[in-house]
Formats: sequence, C-alpha cells, structure tokens
Amino acid sequence: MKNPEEIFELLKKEFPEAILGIDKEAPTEPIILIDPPQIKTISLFLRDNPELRFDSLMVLSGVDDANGTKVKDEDGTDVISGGTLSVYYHLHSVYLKHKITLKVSTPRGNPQVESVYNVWRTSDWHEREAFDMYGIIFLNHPDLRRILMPYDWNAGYPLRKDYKNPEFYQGMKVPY
Amino acid sequence: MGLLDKEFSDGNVVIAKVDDLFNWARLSSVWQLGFGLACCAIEMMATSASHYDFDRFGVIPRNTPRQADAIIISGTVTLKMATRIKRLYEQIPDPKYIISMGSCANCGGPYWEHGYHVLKGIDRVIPVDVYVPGCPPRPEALLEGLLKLQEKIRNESLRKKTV
Amino acid sequence: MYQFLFNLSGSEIIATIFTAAVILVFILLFVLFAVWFERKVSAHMQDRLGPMRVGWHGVLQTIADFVKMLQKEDIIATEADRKLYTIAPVLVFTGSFAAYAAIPFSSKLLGSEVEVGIFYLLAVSSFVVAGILMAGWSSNNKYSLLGAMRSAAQIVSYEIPTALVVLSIVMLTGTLSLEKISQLQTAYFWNWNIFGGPEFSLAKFLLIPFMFVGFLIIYISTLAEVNRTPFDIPEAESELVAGYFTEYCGMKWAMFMLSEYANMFAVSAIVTILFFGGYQSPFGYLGNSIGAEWLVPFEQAFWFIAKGIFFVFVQMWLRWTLPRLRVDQLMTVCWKYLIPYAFLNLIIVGFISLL
Amino acid sequence: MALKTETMILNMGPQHPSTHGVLRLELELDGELIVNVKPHIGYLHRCFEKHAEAMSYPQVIPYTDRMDYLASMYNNFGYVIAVEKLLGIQVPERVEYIRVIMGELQRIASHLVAIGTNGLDIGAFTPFLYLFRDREKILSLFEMTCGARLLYNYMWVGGLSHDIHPDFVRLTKEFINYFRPTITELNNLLTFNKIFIERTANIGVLPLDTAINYGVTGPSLRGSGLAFDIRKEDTYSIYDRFDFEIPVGQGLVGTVGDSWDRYYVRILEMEQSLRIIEQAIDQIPDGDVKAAIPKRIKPPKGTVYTRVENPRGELGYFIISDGNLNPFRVKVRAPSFVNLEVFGELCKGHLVADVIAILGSIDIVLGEVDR
Repeated sequence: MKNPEEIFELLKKEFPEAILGIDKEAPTEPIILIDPPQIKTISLFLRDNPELRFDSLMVLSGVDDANGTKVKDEDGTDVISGGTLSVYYHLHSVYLKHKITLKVSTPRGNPQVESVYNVWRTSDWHEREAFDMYGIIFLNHPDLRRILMPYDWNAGYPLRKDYKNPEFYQGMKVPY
Repeated sequence: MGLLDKEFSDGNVVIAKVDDLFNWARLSSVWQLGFGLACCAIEMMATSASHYDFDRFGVIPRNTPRQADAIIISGTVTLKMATRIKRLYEQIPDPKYIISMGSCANCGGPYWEHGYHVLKGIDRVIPVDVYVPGCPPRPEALLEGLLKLQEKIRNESLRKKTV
Repeated sequence: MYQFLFNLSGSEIIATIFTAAVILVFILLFVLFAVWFERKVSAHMQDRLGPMRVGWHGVLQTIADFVKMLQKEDIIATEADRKLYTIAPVLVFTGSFAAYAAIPFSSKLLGSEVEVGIFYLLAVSSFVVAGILMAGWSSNNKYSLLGAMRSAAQIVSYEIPTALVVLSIVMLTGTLSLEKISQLQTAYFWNWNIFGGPEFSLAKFLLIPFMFVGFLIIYISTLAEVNRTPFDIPEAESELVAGYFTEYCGMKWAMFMLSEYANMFAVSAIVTILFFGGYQSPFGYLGNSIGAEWLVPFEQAFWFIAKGIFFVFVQMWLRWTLPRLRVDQLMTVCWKYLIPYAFLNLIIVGFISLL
Repeated sequence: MALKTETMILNMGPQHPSTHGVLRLELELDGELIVNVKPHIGYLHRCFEKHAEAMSYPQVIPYTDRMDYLASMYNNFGYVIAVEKLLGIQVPERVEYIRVIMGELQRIASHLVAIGTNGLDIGAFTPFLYLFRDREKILSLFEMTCGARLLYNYMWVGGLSHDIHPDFVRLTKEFINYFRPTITELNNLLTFNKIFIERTANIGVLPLDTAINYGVTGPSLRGSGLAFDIRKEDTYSIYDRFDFEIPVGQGLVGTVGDSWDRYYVRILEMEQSLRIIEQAIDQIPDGDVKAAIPKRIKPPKGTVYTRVENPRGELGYFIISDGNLNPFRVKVRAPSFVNLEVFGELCKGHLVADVIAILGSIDIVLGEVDR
C-alpha cells in the first residue's frame, strides 16, 4: 500500500520526462499529470511493477477543460477555440488496495491520446465513450466508433461545452 | 382501425350489434407487446406481476409485434430508439393501440431541456391513444390508462363517420 | 358413432361429415376451455387471479381473444414464401385434427375403428413436423427458422421413445387397436395397464414397476412432442421470441395455437388409453347399476375427458413450475437416457409377458 | 472432411424479451454456436452527464435515480456521499443509519429483480412473479417513507428528504421475518432445481484475472471467487460498524465463476443485507434528518471520486467542481456498463440459449449502461 506521493516519486524516478507534475490542489486526492503519448508505457509500468500492481482501471473520464478563448462563429454562438481536453484515469489495485489518479491533457484542436486498451480491457468502451462525447482520438484503439450516440450522428460531440444541438435528426425534431 | 372499419355507410341494427361484439372482443383482449424501455418498464412489469395483475383485464405480453394489439411505450424514447419503435409499430397488425406511459414518452419528461439525444414525446413519431402521466406512473395509473383505452375502443364503430 | 350414423342415414358421406363435425366441435370447445384454464391455472399458481373481467372469472376470455383475432389484419411479409406460409398452419392443424379420428372417446363415440389405431396415431402426429418446418422456412425470419429446426429435431427424436413404450404395451395386449386396448382394461382401476393389466397372475405384479417406468418415459416424450415446458425449446419465448410462428398473426396464428392445445389433449389421450384404462371408469358404471345402459357411453366419455384433462393439467403444472432445457440437453435426455431405458423396459416387459 | 459453412448474423434486440431493456446484440452464429457477440448500446442514452452540468448540485439527485432505476436509493447514496466529501460536511448519525437501512433494502429489491429475470430468461416464469410479489413489500416500505415506489429522490446532500415513518421500524422487522423463509422457498423452487443448475452451471465461466482486467465488480466479480466489496474494501458511511460477510462463488455445482455462482452470490448477499438491516434497525439514534443540509451548495474548486457498492458493483461518481453552483463535470462509473464489456468474451463457444442465461447472470440495467 503506497500513498500517491510515493507513487509519484517512483514514477518520476522511472520516467523523468513523461511525468509532468502532481496536482495537490484537489481536496480529496492528488492527481499525477502525464504526457499523452507516454500514457501507455506508464500504464504498463503501473500494472506490472510488483510494488504497484494497478491491475484495475476504475474509470476513464474525458473532460472538456473549457480553458480556451471564446469566439463567435458565423451564426453568432460561442465556440471555444484553443485550450485542452483532458482524460482522467482512476486506478486501483485489487490486491495492494491503493488508488491513484492520472491525468493527461491534449490540445482541443487535435486531441490525441495513446490508448490503454491493451493494458486494461475496461478502457475499451470507456475510450469509445470519451471519443463519442468529446471527440478525443485514442491512438491504436482497435475499434474506435461511436458508442452511445447513433453511428450516423454527425452533429458533433455532445459533452463539449460549446456543443450545439441539431434541429433535426433523421426527420425527427430534436429540440423541445 | 380494423379492416372493416368505416366500410359501412348506413347504421342498421346488425351493424350496431356486430359493433358491440367486435368492440367488446377488442377491448377485453388487448395484448401488449412485451417490450420495455426504461424505468417505466419496471412499473409495467410490476403491473403484470402478481400484485396488480394485468391479466385480469385480459392483457398478456406477446413478444412478437405480429401477435400484439397494443404497445406500451414505457420510458424515455431516444433518437436511436425512435426509428426502431416506429418499425415495431408498423409491424403490428391493425387494429393497434398505443399507450404512452410516463412523462418521458409523453413529452420528454425531465429530459426535455438538455436531452440532446431524447425524443421529446413519442407522438412525434407514432400516434398515441392514451397518455399516462407520472414519472414513473404507478401501476394503478397504468391500469387506469388501460381502462381509458377500453373506453375509447368501446366507442369505435364499423360505420363511416358522416359529417 | 360412425356406424350408428351410417345405419341411420345410409350414407357414408353424411356419417363421415357428422362424425368429423362432432370431433371438430369437441376440439374447439376444448381449446376454448384449455386456454382459459391454462391462464387460470398459471395465475393461481403465481398468486394472481388471471382473467376476471369477461364473464364469471373470465370464462369468456378465449372467446374475446378469438373474436379479436378474427378482426386482425393479416400481414404476410413481402419476403415470405406466400404459398408455404399460408399452407403451414393448415397442415399443422390437419395433423393434430386427424389424430382424433382414431381416439376412442367411449365405446360408442369414436371416429373410426382402425385396426392399427396406435400406429396411425404415431404416423399422423409426425405430420405436424412438416407444417412446422414449412412455417419456419417460409416466414423468412431467422428466429422462425431456428425454432423450426429445433422443433423438427425434437419431435423426430422423441418419437422413438414413444414408439418403444407403445411397443411394450402392444406386446402385452397383443393388439394395435386403441379401442381393444381400452376394452381390455375394463371394470376397475386395478385392471388398468399401469397396474399390470387385467390378467390376475404373478406377471401382473412383476409388471407394475416397469409399467410405471414406461408411463414416465412416454409422458416425458409426449411432453416434448407437443413442445411444452421444460421442452418448449422451439417456442422458447425468452430466446427465440416466439419460435416458428414469430411472423404469424391473426387467424393463422390462432390455428397454430388451436393445434397446440389439440395436441396437448391428443397426447394425454394416448397416455390415458395406454396406461389408464382409456374410457373405462375406475369404479364401474352408474348406468349398469341402475339399469340404464344408454348412460354408459356418456359416462365413459366423461371419464375419458376427465382423465385427459387431468393430464393436460399436469402439463400446465409442469410448465409453470420448471425452467426450460437447452437444445443439446434436450437431445441428451432423449438419446442417452430415454431411449436406452425404453429399450430395457421393452425387453423386460417382453420377458415378463412370456411368463 | 469438414464441410465449409457460412455463419449467420442474428440480431437480438433492441426489442427482445430477454435483453433486459433496449440492448442490441449482434450474434454471429455457426448453427446455434456463438462465434462472436457484438453488443450495441446507447438506445437509452439519456444524457445524464449533460444534465448534471446544467443543474445545480441538489437538482442532479433526481437524475441519478433514473440511471439505475432498480437501485435508485443507492444511486442517490453514491452521489450525496461524493458531494458531501467535496463540501467536507458530516451528516448526523440518524441519517447515516437510515441511509444504510434504505440502501440494503434497495439491494434486496434489486437482487430480487435480478434473480427473477435470470430465472425468467431460462423459462421459469413463476419464481419471477413470486419475487416481484416480495419486492412489492419493500417498495411499500419505501413508499411510506418518501411517497415514491421506484424513483425516490430520498437522500439529499447532508440529509434526507423525509424522516422515517413511526411504523417503519416495526414493519421492517416484520418484513425481515417474512423474507427469511422466502429465500429458502426460492432455493427449493429455483436455485437447486436440477434443470436450472444444468442451464447455468459451467456456463459463461469468468476467470478471476479476466474479471479484474475487464474491471468487473460486484456480484459478478465475487462470483469469480474474490471477496471484493467496497463496503469493506473502501468503507463509506457507517458500514464498518456492522458485522457481515462477503459471499463469494465457490463452484458448488460447477466451476468457480460460472453463471450459477454469480446467481447464488446474489442470494447469499440478500441474507447478508438482512443481517445488516437487523443490526442497524435497533440502533437508529434520535435526531433531525435535515440538520446538516446546507442552504446553498457551492463546493470549493476541486475533484472527487467516490465509489459505493451498488447492487450491481462499484458505482463511482467523479465530480469536478469549478466553484460554481453547478458541477463542472460529473462522470459516472456505472457498474453495468463495465460488466457488460466482458459479456462478449463470456459468450464465445456457447449456444444461443446460453447467451441469455449469461446476460441474466451478469445483471445489467440499461439505464445505467447508457446513462
């Protein structure tokens, strides 16, 4: 059983460039920030290191940080440009009983994160969901399709903060 | 809505009696399509189960639309599901009836404002006979909805409506 | 009955039609009753009431259902094979209706005194398979197809144990005629085949356990032949939606239901005739004791139908108690257990009857 | 020489009697053997996470009800715990006790449906109705407490919407006395029924390492033989005060981790829930259930991830607060969503009839899968 600071130190020693920092601002648990392309390597290390053994991914959540600048597009609505989208990974170890949170941030214009499909199979649908809701591309995911929204949905990514609902979908009126 | 409906122009005694018989048969044997969508489906199941017992009114679930008479839209209809429901509706042979159960099916319910993937009312896709309000409606409310539907069927006629 | 009408009218055709009509009316009435009865039985087993709103305790429920189905639109899917699709329900119903021709309801009321009655019954009841396969294939629906395939395999397999048990009874009684088999078990219930037959000897007592085994085997396999739980795999509501009649609606579907319930009674009748004295009363006849001999056939019909309905009730009872088997387990039950046991039973019964 | 055959695609659902709602399964069949299963979800996607971002913290609670509609109380429970942790408030003892009792009653009610539908899928109709009859009794307990039968909105941030009814304690005890023999009856009728065992034992065996890698939790994981229960593992509320066991699958009639084990774990869990309720019901302290409810819920900036043991598994709420009245982001780790992922793996090589037996044993609620 290790606390997040110890895990951070361990990771920092192992991967000096990939670990960007630790965010202790959160009231409950600290968050380790990671470089998006390296997430898979670090995940493998976290899973296979006998001292860590993070064998289970509890949840993978996409987040729209909404930290870009708001600009008006042609029909006068706010669109966020720039800033980042983030992915949070909540891990725990079934046997060693410790938990940790990882976070990667990727630019909103071209959101790309390495997939952890081969590390934890839990991430399969979670990554598809993050793609569906935020448009984050998970590189090397074998089956990155929409999951909750219809496959032919082309009105954007609904959970982005600047999402606009379409007027019609297949002839059905969408707004109330 | 049946094959013979509104085929006869004059209302003689025979037609009136046949009307009564046909309507009686229709209303006493409303077989529902065994199909649940969301939370309301659990209340629909509770209605069919021992305590409330839908079977008392002759309602039994049939799993295939071909053998059903009524479809109870029990829950939130999403855009992805709406086209499927429409198809199910089309597969039911006439005469067919729709009970819209619960706020979500009536008008979108609590999802009316921000539900980007929720159809705001099943009546945008298929015609509804009875609306049952509630979120979810209690089994008693669904039973009442069925009684209202029976009342509606009782007033149907084989005669053409003359203006 | 046929003889009586023939003597009365002097015409074969009239006699045939009347006999057939009586049996058809019986089937219709029985189905009307059985569907209602099934719903009531299941409801009361499940702490419910069942149909209550039409007539006394919902007795008119089946009539309402029937009249409603008359009015339903008749949909035939575009991709379906129209000819086969239309013939299939007729064929299935014909199969189960034809079986009734040889069933003796009483010593006077029987359609036809075929000498090879039991053989005829076994042959005609497999007629249904063709209809079911047709229905499944012509619907052009994958669920229907799977259901029909399962059903065909099931009915064909389960005919073997049925036939083997029937064979042991035929050996014992020395006749293929259902009427004669019934006649032999006359007077009191200890003369029934399940209690070793009418002959009072050592063989009678030796036979009793093997007759019980035979009865169990034939009851289980007839249960499978009429597709009832735990062998309702062709219809398996929770897997195949509605099996081979998924695509059928209105009256065509009603014909399937009609034949299903008619079959239920038919197989119960077979079990009754082979093991439970057929139309014979268990305690002697009221008509004989009060000197009104015309009453006896009616009493016999009463006993026959009562026994039949009792076995139908047991079928319903099983249906609402047991889960269903899987398709491979169903075959295992048949080929690995029922058939060897039926064979063994046949051999032993043969030896005993030689005693 | 092997005959070359083609596979057939069979679509199960979204309208199918045993997909437990609007799940669509694309089965690739070779005869009746399953070659591949592709679940398609999203037919009940009701945009919970969007609603959570648009509503204030207390307004989100009714929407949590509607996710896992068979275990609404527990969804409330998980959410309010998360918000309370974010706010850093302590709720009164009385509230904690009532929450635990409600949560465990809800667990029983939910398991009753899970067990009943599992039986129903296999063709046992009668046990299903018996269980619904018993569930009705729990619902009436809920109804007398908060007026709703299915979706309660009962647990509020820092308290409860209503205090319990004066008769509640007596009626709950009556229910416990009524319910214990019912479990025995159920075991006789269904659990140890030979046909039921034949249908579920050795079917859909979920090995432990696969289960962990797929993130399976709840009775499905415990069925595979690991005593992992968040009530003990990462204890919350006052679960550490009660004495109860974590039932695990032992392979009594087949292999550890088969469908029957997952089913039987639920039955044993109902007994443990009864034990917890029995211990808690006598100790409810006096007090006010609304004392700690804050006037304005405006948590500080930060993130929180809490998890509770929902009847279906680990229910997690990940809340990001930006210091406003509305949450910035609420992500739900829905147990059914994760448990359903492993379903395709379990089905391979089984027959069509087994698909529904396996689906019934992992017990999903589509409202939660799709949110």
